[in-house]
Amino acid sequence: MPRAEPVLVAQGVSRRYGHRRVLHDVTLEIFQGQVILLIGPNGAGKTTLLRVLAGLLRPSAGRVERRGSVSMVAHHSMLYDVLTARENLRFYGRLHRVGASRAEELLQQLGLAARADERVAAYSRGMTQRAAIARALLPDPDLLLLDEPLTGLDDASCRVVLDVLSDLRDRGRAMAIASHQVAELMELVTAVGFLKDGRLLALEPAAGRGTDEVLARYRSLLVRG
Amino acid sequence: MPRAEPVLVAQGVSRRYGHRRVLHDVTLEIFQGQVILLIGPNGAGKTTLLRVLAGLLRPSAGRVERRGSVSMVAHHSMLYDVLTARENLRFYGRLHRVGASRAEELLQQLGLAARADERVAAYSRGMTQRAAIARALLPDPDLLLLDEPLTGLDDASCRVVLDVLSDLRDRGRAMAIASHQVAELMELVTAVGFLKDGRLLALEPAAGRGTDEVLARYRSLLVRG
Amino acid sequence: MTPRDRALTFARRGTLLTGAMLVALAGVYVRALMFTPIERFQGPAQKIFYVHAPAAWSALLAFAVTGILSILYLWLRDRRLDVAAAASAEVGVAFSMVMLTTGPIWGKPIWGTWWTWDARLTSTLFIFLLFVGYMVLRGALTDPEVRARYSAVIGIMGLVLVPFIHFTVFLFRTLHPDPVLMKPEKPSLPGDMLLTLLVSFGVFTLLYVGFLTQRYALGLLRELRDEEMAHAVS
Amino acid sequence: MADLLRAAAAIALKDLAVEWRTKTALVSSLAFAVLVLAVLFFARDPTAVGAVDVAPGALWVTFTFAAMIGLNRAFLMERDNRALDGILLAPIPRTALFLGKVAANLVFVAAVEVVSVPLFVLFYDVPLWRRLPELTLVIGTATFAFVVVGTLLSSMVVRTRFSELMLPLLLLPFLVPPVVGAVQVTARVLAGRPLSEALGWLRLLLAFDIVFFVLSTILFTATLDE
Amino acid sequence: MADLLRAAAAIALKDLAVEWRTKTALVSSLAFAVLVLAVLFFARDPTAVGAVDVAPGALWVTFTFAAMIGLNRAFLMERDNRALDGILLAPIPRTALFLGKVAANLVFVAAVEVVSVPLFVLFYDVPLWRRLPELTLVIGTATFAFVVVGTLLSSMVVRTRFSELMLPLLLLPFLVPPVVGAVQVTARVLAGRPLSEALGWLRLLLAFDIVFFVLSTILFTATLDE
Ligand code: HEM
Ligand SMILES: Nc1ncnc2c1ncn2[C@@H]1O[C@H](COP(=O)(O)OP(=O)(O)OP(=O)(O)O)[C@@H](O)[C@H]1O
Ligand SMILES: Nc1ncnc2c1ncn2[C@@H]1O[C@H](COP(=O)(O)OP(=O)(O)OP(=O)(O)O)[C@@H](O)[C@H]1O
Ligand SMILES: [Mg+2]
Ligand SMILES: [Mg+2]
Repeated sequence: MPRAEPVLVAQGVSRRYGHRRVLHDVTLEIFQGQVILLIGPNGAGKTTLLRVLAGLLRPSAGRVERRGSVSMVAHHSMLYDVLTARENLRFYGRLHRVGASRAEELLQQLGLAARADERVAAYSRGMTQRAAIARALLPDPDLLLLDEPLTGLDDASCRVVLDVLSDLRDRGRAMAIASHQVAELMELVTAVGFLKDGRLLALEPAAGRGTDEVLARYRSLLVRG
Repeated sequence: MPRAEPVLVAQGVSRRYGHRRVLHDVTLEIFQGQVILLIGPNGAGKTTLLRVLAGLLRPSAGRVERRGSVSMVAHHSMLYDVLTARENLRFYGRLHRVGASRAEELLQQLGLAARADERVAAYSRGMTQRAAIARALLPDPDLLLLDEPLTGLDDASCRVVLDVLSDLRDRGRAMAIASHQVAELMELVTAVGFLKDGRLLALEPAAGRGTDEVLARYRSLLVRG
Repeated sequence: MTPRDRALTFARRGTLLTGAMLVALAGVYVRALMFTPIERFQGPAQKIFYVHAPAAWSALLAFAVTGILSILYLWLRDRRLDVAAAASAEVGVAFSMVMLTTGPIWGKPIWGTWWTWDARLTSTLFIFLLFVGYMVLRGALTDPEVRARYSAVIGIMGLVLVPFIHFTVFLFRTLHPDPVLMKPEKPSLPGDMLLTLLVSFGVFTLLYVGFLTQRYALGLLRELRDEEMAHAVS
Repeated sequence: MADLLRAAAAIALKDLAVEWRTKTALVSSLAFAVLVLAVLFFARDPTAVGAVDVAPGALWVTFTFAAMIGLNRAFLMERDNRALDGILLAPIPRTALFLGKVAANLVFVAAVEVVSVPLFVLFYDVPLWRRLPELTLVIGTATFAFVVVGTLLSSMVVRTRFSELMLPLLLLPFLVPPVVGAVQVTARVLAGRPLSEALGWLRLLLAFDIVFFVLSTILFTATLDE
Repeated sequence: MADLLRAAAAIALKDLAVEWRTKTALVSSLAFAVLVLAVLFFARDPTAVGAVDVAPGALWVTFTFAAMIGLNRAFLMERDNRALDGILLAPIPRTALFLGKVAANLVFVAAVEVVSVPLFVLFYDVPLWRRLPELTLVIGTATFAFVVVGTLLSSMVVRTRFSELMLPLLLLPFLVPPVVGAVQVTARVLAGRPLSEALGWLRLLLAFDIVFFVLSTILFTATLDE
């Protein structure tokens, strides 16, 4: 994998909500073709970190430098309920200056084409999640941030999404994924970041490590850290 | 397990949304101490079925008979964002006529006690999910319906929730769970229902079947049905 | 005879009746213009009276029917009752529009103003608007079952509201002519004017029935189409 | 019955707690009240009409529209995380939900009124204080009327886009009797005439209250399950 | 520049699409206008006040109400599924978002105004037509004023925890001047007096427009990130 350029550099990032410190001096770089899996207990700060990296949340301290286009799949779909999936993608397509064909392509890929003209409000949870992912893929971003991307997806859709993402990775795009579904994602990731109480305890290459190994490491860090 | 009484009987239940038929003549009984796992692709009708069983959605045809108290964990938390977890549980506790001690007990069990006086809006996704589960457990219901209960939970919380649920089961409570995370739930379930395009293709005992076996069966049903 | 055929026969009868009544209406007007004396004080303007009053009457009738059908719906929960109620409401709104346009057209020469806030005018205006709201709400709801229940509730509320509004604005002073027919003593209209009016009333009532049947049949056909699509989809 | 009231109270208290946390609706209603008062005050051509003459109208337009801004709040909060489902699943009579909402809305609207009355005196300096009991009576009956109907309608309207626009659309026709009545009574009261003069109007108000309270309570259950 | 406008247009169109999805916006705002006009008409003591005297007030209460609703709508729409995040992540100047929102809001309020003015003539029969140009001028400037300010403020607070609490509070001091100005001018115009009499107010309105449009456009970019 070409380790050429960092697409994102975060320096000593902290974030506080009121008096609670949610992120604690987090420093990391994300390189082209790299896929970082962020794992950590509930409330560790994964979502917050991703939102800071995306630039949606201003860090209380430290700086984040983005070198390229960033896109995100979050807990919320970022879609307009009363519009159809197609209309939603067309709209975001316009903002990202990509042609309507791109939207169609993604609707196809994620198996929404047949239902593309229904209001997103009428979608099932998994369908909504797929639409949200399609939205994020529109601009073919240099850096893609995913917050529990597999939520609500059935096996087939999981497969599709994983394939799409690994294709992205092989095309040198970078990703950071926060998730509790380690097993499903291992095939994809190149590095694992362990987050706890807002601290990035470790960021280690995943090369050749199996799920169990990673989880063991995770537990040991939890008890120690 | 005492197979004594059915807690719920559904007869030829169908449900339409506009001109889309989402549930198709579904018939099932749920007995005390039984835990039914509902699996099926996105849009199969799991959520709709659970909502119909709960009585939140009126079936377009067929009838549902509930013999006992019903509680539900849904895609939405059913909590008031601006109230704290404790306030939320106290409120629902009043509606269900259970004492405040019950709420405290559950907050403890689900590891929210330390943060119980924060607004739910400030919770992370996994914490919210735990609070939602606590809410559903308040009345210690005869039938508990769970829609993707493990969403967003970290390993530790998963463990806790599974333990709580199997305890419920052993106390003769019934459950119906819709989820894509079959592996995690197998230890809990006593029967598996396969749902596709609104049809309940099969409802089979899980006795001694492993995850792979169930998934294999699932796939074969998908291609056939 | 399938439900579809039944709906279609409904539609056919409705069309026939409507057609017949439109012809009759033309007849009424020929009579009104040619063979009915010009009203002494109001002059030719008064001729509009033969549409206006009956139209108003049909409108109010239609809304009353909607209210009653709504009650029946909540009681029996039969989809067709909802369809019928909606149909009646739409027809009522249409007639109200006739009333609300002929009224002012008449008012301008007679009262010298398009509109005046008197009891009858205002109450009808509000009832009209309430049913506009009724239709807007229907348009805004996607789930047919919910739509049926909600609009039934509005229909019933409306039925109960009418007397209140009427009594309210009645306590304001009134310009609008009092009933010439619906009153205890014998009608205060010269014979042939009265006859023309009576005929016109009859025609409009039947016209309402005609529209209603058509609109109702249309609604049924929509329902059926949804049914069929439901089967097609699943 | 006791259960009914206990549940209703629980719901009403919860509503007020939520509102108190955010004060959303309260503040926007008050802001709007001030706005309307200002508009109506400056709208009148002082050479043509005295302040006292437009006062009753101003008061009631302010009340009704300010209230309307807030009435959706009651069920919007239930829609957010589908909390309504949680309530429907609870073993309580559904009437309790309606009564609870009505109670909370009454408190809410009352609060708005209590705050805007002084403002009103400020703008129009009318001799309110001397006739306060009578006024409270009028305001009470009329408020009750439109809160009851408003609560019922908002429970349906929150299901639609545009609920903010749809509520006034459906509610305003129902406001005519209470508001017109209230204005008439208020006008007489402010003009220092005896309440007996407005007896007809008062009767209308009371009748409206009773009829629509009963009707709404019955119809509400029909609006609930999907 | 072209990009800016293209993005702004995209956003405005999306907003309007969302509104038209129910295809009821116009009907309801129309009926809504009638109702306000009627209610205001009856909310007056007929013996004391003539219809024409309440006319300007009625007109502006309607408009303000519509505007309030429109403004809330505009950014709540973005908050539903945090769609705003999606827009902020897109490579567009934030000014585009502001302009888009302003445009959409203007259309919304304008729609209500366009439908309510004729009704207004019908019901109050005030001699509007002769003074139409003047009125359009007033209505235009005033509407622009509070739509611009309103959009800025609502965007400013949409991300903060107290958004709903702050919006109306902030809105108020900014809305009162233009509305009061507009009402004054309208009253004079309807009273058949020459526009020159209201020149002071008109100047105020125009100054308000220019200052706040520029100011808002600059400030906006600072408002959005949490
Ligand atoms: C401006 C709008 C007007 C409206 C909304 C209106 C409304 C109505 C309504 C609701 C009725 C009752 C029909 C019934 O009870 O059977 C009616 C009847 C009538 N209207 Fe009007 N009207 C308007 C203008 C006028 C004008 C300008 C005149 C003539 C000066 C007029 C003369 C009558 C007469 C004579 C009747 C028949 C009364 C009866 O048979 O009950 N209306 N109108
Ligand atoms: N808006 C907020 N206000 C206050 N505290 C917040 C807010 N959002 C998050 N927090 C707190 O920040 C901490 C981290 O939250 P975050 O959502 O980043 O956790 P997470 O790692 O994503 O957890 P999960 O796995 O459950 O999604 C939590 O303790 C949470 O309570
Ligand atoms: N409110 C609605 N209006 C119209 N169609 C709906 C509505 N809710 C659900 N549907 C449709 O009903 C079908 C079943 O939806 P449901 O949410 O029950 O699926 P599900 O099995 O829960 O899927 P998932 O695994 O993604 O949660 C889907 O096709 C969905 O589009
Ligand atoms: Mg998270
Ligand atoms: Mg589901």
